[in-house]
Amino acid sequence: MPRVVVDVVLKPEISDPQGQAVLGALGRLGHPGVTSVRQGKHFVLEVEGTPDAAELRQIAETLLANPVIEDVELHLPSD
Amino acid sequence: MPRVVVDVVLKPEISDPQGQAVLGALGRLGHPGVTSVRQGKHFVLEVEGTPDAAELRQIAETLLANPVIEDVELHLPSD
Amino acid sequence: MTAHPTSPGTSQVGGVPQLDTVELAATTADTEQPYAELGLRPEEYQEIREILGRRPTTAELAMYSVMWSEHCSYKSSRVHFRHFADLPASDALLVGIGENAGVVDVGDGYAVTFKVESHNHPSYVEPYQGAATGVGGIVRDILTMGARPVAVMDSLRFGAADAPDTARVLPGIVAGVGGYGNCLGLPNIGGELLFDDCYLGNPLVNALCVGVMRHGDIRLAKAEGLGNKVVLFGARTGGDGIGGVSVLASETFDAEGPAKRPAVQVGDPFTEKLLIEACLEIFAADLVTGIQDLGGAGLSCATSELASAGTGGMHVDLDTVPLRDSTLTAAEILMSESQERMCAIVEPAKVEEFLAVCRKWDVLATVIGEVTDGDRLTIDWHGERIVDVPPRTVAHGGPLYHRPMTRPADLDGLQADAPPSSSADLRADWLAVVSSPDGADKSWVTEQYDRYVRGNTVLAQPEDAGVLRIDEQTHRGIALSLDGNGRFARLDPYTGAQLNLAEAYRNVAVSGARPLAVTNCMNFGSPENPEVMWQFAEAVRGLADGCRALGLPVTGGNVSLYNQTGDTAINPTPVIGVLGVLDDVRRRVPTGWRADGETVLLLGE
Amino acid sequence: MRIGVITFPGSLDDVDAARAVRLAGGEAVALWHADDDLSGVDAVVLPGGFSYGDYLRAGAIAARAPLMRSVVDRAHAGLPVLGICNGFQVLCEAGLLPGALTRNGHLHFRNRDQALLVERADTAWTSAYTTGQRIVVPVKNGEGRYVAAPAELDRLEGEGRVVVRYADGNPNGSSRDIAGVTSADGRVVGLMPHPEHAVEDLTGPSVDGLGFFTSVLSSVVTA
Ligand SMILES: Nc1ncnc2c1ncn2[C@@H]1O[C@H](COP(=O)(O)OP(=O)(O)O)[C@@H](O)[C@H]1O
Repeated sequence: MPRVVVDVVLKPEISDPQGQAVLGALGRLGHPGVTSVRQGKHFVLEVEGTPDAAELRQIAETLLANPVIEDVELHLPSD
Repeated sequence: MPRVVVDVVLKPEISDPQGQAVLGALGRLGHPGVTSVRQGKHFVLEVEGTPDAAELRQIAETLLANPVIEDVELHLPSD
Repeated sequence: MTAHPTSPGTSQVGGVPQLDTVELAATTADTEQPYAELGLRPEEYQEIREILGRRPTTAELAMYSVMWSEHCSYKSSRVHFRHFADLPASDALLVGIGENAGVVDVGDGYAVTFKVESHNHPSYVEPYQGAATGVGGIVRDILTMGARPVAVMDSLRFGAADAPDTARVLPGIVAGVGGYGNCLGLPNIGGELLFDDCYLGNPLVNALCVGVMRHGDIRLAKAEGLGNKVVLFGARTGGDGIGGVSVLASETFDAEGPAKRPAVQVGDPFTEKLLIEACLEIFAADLVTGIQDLGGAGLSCATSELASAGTGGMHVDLDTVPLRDSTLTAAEILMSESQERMCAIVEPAKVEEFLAVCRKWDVLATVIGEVTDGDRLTIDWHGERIVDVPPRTVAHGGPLYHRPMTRPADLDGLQADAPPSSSADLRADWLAVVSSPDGADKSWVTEQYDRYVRGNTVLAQPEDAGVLRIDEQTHRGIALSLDGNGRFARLDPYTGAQLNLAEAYRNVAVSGARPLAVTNCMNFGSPENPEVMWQFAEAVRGLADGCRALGLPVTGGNVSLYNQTGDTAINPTPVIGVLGVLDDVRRRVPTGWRADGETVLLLGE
Repeated sequence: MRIGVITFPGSLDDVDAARAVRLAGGEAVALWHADDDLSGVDAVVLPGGFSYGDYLRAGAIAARAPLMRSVVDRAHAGLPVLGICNGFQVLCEAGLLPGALTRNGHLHFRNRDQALLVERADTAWTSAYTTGQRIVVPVKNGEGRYVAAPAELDRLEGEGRVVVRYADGNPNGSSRDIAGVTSADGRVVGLMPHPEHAVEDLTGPSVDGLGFFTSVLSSVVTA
């Protein structure tokens, strides 16, 4: 069954307290080489038949992400 | 600066109420073609210099994910 | 070839971008400025030019415009507050209206500060974050007074319970109130949840916080002491909530410039929890002479208010402000409403100790300026002076409107509404009342709130008032209730406000507490509509007269205007909070029957 | 009897846990996450709250705090350790207790007074109860759903490692109604419900929670 992956990330200008907390922990745990962490969501969808790109884009942009603060990256099976 | 992406997904045997809730909403909104949704986390790390694959794997597997319930996919810049 | 976008706050002189400095402003009187887009009227812009004796710089214009906005200056509502100021003095009032929150003496050397504030519009745009940052903002107001925040309450109003948009905003707002308050470790001890069509496009989110301190711990927002340092601490400054000033950007950014800044702020309750603990340690070690939180209007507000309340002037070096986004311009940094930030005035000898406390709690702290002699607020950026203003004119010199008022034309008709004429009508009315979601079980909401944290919650949901223990040895306690009824106020705002006050007062009294003081949040439509302005004035007058009759001071509050969908205003909604004290909290009285065979008495007429 | 209560950045119920220790007759000792040493305490409580905002995963970042290394070492040597709510999450993340705590099945934070059945009355923290005793204490969490692989759950139940189970309804969808578990030696206990919020008539739904804190006092004496 075709798998579609959608990554939802905070818009760059929106603050990301979760990523900040992970970055802080990495510093304390001795990984100073990591200079930035942003945390988003990762959805794996299984779709029946041939995925309809337009429909999936709409799902990603309006349901999986909050367009006020988040951006979406859609990975269709053909990608 | 090199970017490293880490996707964290629940192990298949662990139930995922968030994914279930999304799936339910998709059904109600008229997208019956989507038959399964799993929700995970998506991290974008920026790393100074050349990323050390072993160190990043360790970060991903021991901090970013909880191996008791989660699996990890690491995408190094060369991937 | 891509042109470099010109930053806002710069102007083109002979093709070379040039920072809009005080010096430049003095020699370029004719430069056109987007004051109207920033919400300033021509006469207000003219007044700024007269105050400064020149045109404002871009940064100054941004500061004045946001500080003179309705939200920050209360320019439409302020004239009506004299009703509160005219109330007889109360012995219990330690700090009255004008500071971040009023402070009340509750006995045994304890002081309590409490206030309710709205976050209506942001909660409609982004329900979770809007509600969350509403809680965060009111908690910082309480903290700023020197108190440990000890509990929150929330008063919520939505459109019809079965309307689709209610299904969008309600769960997010409830989760946001809970998510932020729970993570801060503040018990939620009560609130309201009401539904009415008039709130469909404009839900109300009013959050209350209460804090406790010893009398000697009260802090004020003022910058005193020549040479004392100005310390900014908490979160980094980003491009949050500067939607209004983005016109400054659009004016100079070309199509390839950065996107319009978001108007949405994201809350970080964890950082706020650290701020609370760091501040309380800083207060305990007596390390600050003045303190202010950064809320609406961010640094513009904090610097101008601190300087204006102090005796001297203030200088700030804007390049030292820690940024989350390095592309921010000076005006944007001054306007940013990034959450979880505070500004303190610290004696030079105590700065190191102050910074050490912040380090212990992982709170970023930076010296950004100092208290100067003279009476100017000056701000430098990239080595140039971009702001040089009398701070009082920014913080308190805003315009004062006497808006026209008229009694709503439909009021006689509404008030004349006849009683039900038949038993069938009565039956229908009765069914409507008993099946209203307003009367439904609220536990779906209240179960999402932590009521137990800190271990001092004596009464909470579903009681009529929240009751807290404030001293484990003496058993002293306080009670709070938050009530509002927009339908009464729509029918008669004067009496409606008094009914709300009376309800909150009764709820506190029946818990066994002695009512001491009042806070309020006035949620109304557009002040430019004379009928709304009349409703507002009547509600304020009604509340003040009610407080006079009950012998209570109004210690502070908040006004939220422009609550409307299109031209249709919400019902006028005064939300009233009453605080009471229990000398022995073990003698509180819960609601409801407790045991078989008890006698039922009806009091009153 | 000195019982340490660890404060992490974002701990909230540390004041409550310390109060419960005092009401039980112990001395509460405040411990700070960034220190290395346990100040010679006789037992440790990891309190509830949102350490590091519960960002990443509840308890994940706190489990890597410097003081946790000492807690893990001493726990292996028999030091009684109690993790309440966020503290339980920290203990699972630190590997002292099996399983993991995940987002509640209904996806909401839920706070209510919860009935529990005590299944093990012989751990360091539950000896004041009797096996099968029913108690009521508050529960309040957003990520309290206990999960583990089915085989692991079978093993835990087989070894009698379930200390308390939800009764009259499961508040978060935890596997097999598990509310709390113990280490093999019965010295480390973690549970999602909050016994420290049920220690006074004035503020709690009951005083049923006090037993956790009186238990450890006697277990330390007899140890
Ligand atoms: N938004 C809310 N936040 C916190 N508590 C609430 C909220 N809404 C209602 N409550 C609480 O739920 C209980 C029942 O509310 P309500 O039905 O309005 O009571 P009443 O009709 O007695 O005024 C009260 O204790 C009230 O404080």
